[in-house]
Amino acid sequence: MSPALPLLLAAFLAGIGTYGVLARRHAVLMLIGIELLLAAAGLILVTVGQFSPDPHASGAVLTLFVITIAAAEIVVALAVIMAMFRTRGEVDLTGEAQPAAPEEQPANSGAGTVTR
Amino acid sequence: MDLPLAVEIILKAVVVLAAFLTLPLAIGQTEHKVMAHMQGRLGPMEAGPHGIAQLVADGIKFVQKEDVTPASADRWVFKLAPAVALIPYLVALAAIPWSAAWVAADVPASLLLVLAVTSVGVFGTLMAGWGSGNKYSLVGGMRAGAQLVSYELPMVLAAASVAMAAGSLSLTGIAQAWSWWWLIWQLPGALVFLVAAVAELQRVPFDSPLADSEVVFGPYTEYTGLRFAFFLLAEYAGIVVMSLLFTVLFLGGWSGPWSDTLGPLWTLLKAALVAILILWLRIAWPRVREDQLQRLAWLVLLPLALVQLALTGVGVVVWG
Amino acid sequence: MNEDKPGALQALRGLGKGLATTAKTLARPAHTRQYPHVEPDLPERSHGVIALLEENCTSCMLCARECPDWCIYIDSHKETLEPTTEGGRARQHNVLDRFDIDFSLCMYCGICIEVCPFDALFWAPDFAYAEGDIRNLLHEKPKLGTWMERVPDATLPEGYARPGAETPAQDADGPVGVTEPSVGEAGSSAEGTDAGDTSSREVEE
Amino acid sequence: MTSRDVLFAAVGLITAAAAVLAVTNRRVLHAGLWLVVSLGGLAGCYLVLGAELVALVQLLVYVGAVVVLVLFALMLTRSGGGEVDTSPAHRWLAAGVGAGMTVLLGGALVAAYGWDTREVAGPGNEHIGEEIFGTWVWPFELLSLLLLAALVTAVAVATTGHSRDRAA
Repeated sequence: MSPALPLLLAAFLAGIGTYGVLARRHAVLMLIGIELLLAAAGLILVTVGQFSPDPHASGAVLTLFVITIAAAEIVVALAVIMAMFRTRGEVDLTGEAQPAAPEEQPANSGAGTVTR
Repeated sequence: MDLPLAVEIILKAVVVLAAFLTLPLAIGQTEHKVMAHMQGRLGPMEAGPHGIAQLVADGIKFVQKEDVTPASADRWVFKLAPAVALIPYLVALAAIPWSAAWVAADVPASLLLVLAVTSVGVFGTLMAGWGSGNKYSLVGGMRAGAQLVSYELPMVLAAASVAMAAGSLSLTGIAQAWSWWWLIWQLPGALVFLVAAVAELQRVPFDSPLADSEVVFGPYTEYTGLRFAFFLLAEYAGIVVMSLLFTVLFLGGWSGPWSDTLGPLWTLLKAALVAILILWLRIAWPRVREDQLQRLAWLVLLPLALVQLALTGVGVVVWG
Repeated sequence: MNEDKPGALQALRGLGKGLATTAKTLARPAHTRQYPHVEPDLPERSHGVIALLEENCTSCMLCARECPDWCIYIDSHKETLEPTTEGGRARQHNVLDRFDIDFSLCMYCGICIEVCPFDALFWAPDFAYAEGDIRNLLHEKPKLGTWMERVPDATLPEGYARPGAETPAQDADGPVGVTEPSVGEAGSSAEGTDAGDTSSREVEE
Repeated sequence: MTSRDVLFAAVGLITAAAAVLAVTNRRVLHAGLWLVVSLGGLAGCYLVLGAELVALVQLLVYVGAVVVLVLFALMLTRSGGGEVDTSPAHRWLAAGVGAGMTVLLGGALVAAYGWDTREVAGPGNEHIGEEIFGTWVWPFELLSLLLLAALVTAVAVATTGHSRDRAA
């Protein structure tokens, strides 16, 4: 098969991911954009690894590394989001633009009891 | 057998589907009966001889019920959740071998496939918890999410230990490499896997996502009729898949006397015993509290799985 | 689980005990009785339904008045008995017209049976008298009488003979079951309590 | 066009469409669910490309654990329903940058690799395993350190706010 198809898909995913990171102001939604960017990177690595064989299997191995790093990254990012939610009661990155909804106000203590 | 590929695929799909629809019913009926007798009762007796058709009757009842979608539900998420919970187990069942020849989809890394696919089933519960628009469902869904993510780790590690011992990621290869003394060598891993499997199935004693005395019925609170039946089917199909997986990984699958001809029967027998053990736990034990549950996963099961992994590594290096 | 006070070993022992108990129960036969197929053998003094021995009732209304939810309905009228001896006085006695118990209201407290001074009400062990319509649970005196059949012998008044039995045992102070002397005595005792109040409808005034 | 091309086009289309929905959906939890579909589709793409190990790990780690965490965080912060909107101008600008990214990256990659059909010949599972624990063993070990660090960091970050709450 032609390598152009997967590469174009990867480029498209990268574009979508960029849009997601730039256009959204919800912390978790920005994370989704970043995930798509990482997915695009993984797809490029796998495609190149599958089409031009390499004795060190670098395409597949590096993709596995990317997946692992993504897991680490998302854990830290979510911890930051949780801490942010506890202190500010919202996950809007524009800050004062949107006050938290009324029912989210008492969530500070509520969320804390649920987590641990 | 030299059948055309398409015919073979269709035939296998039909067989897997039939197994998928009948085995969970058998488990459900066994649960009715075993639970009843363990509590000094008889269980269902009216539908068919000794209540053998009770679950068919239940199914007919579920079909007749109204399919209610709550007003505040997230409609599509709510409606799709049962299917998302059910289908992963169907795929997993297709990849589990009953004997060296009896496997519907013989893929090279079938262990990884089964583990990966069953981990997707979480989304059914999460979607149900969110989509119902009910606070009890939401709490239950979050409990389920936390529980499944926590127990997946020890489960995968325990499975990895067996894969390491067998030197194969294929379930067929693992079962073929099995020999009886693995029962002792892999015992900690087997225990970890069993406990984690029960937790993944959200069965007692790890049923706090569904705890009826705390959160009504957790994510399934708002479901009625056929969609609720799908969740029940998913639960029992999950028991089937986990019992078969445990059998193949830790009990040698089809190995036994005359395994050439009786292989699938041995698998079925061992899996049935494991399934009955899982049912037994539900009847005998109380529910584990949410924080105890997390503690068990991270402070007991995870170290135990790591010890098992080290043990296996040493064993493979020394005797391998 | 393992860090609780009882200690891990004890917790494990408890879990094992749970498994053992359920397994033991599994090995034993079940306690279930298949009711519609197999009749239950109830203790003979089971509180199933309230039976009426009509001959003993003097329509004194005690039961109806004591009933906490007013489910007993009694109607009666007075009749005059001609004097049995020459120059004797004519006596009056109450004749029971209606004795109904509404079992849709009855809560089976048994107070009516306790307060009945004349042994006219009994517990019978029958329980299968459900009806399709709640109004049909208002049972009248012939129906209440049929339940006398199953009233245990031990609770029956002395000298009472079941209708099926061939020879009624005529004891000295056994007035029940036989019409003539019993009516006389029952009537007199009813007058003795409060004859005017017993009948809800005054027949002769 | 081989049959593999057609298959990849189908799976890729699903992936791309789900990705678009994941970044445009106005309901945050739906966006998360579309991300699940998209990443699952990506695992399908890996399968079509013949990298089954990567596909399964993608499914197991990414879809089965990472996105579950994302959804979990959404539910925990009770922000799954509403969305935070940006202005249309902002979004058009972002779309422009995204499109530019696509064109640039796609152009460069296709120019480098071309349209001609090639044979798919990836490394087998055993080869990948040997390479991870052979050539790549040091990066692999570093990665485990990174994971440990991430774990500790996450626990530290997530619990500091909690303890302050409790003290207050």
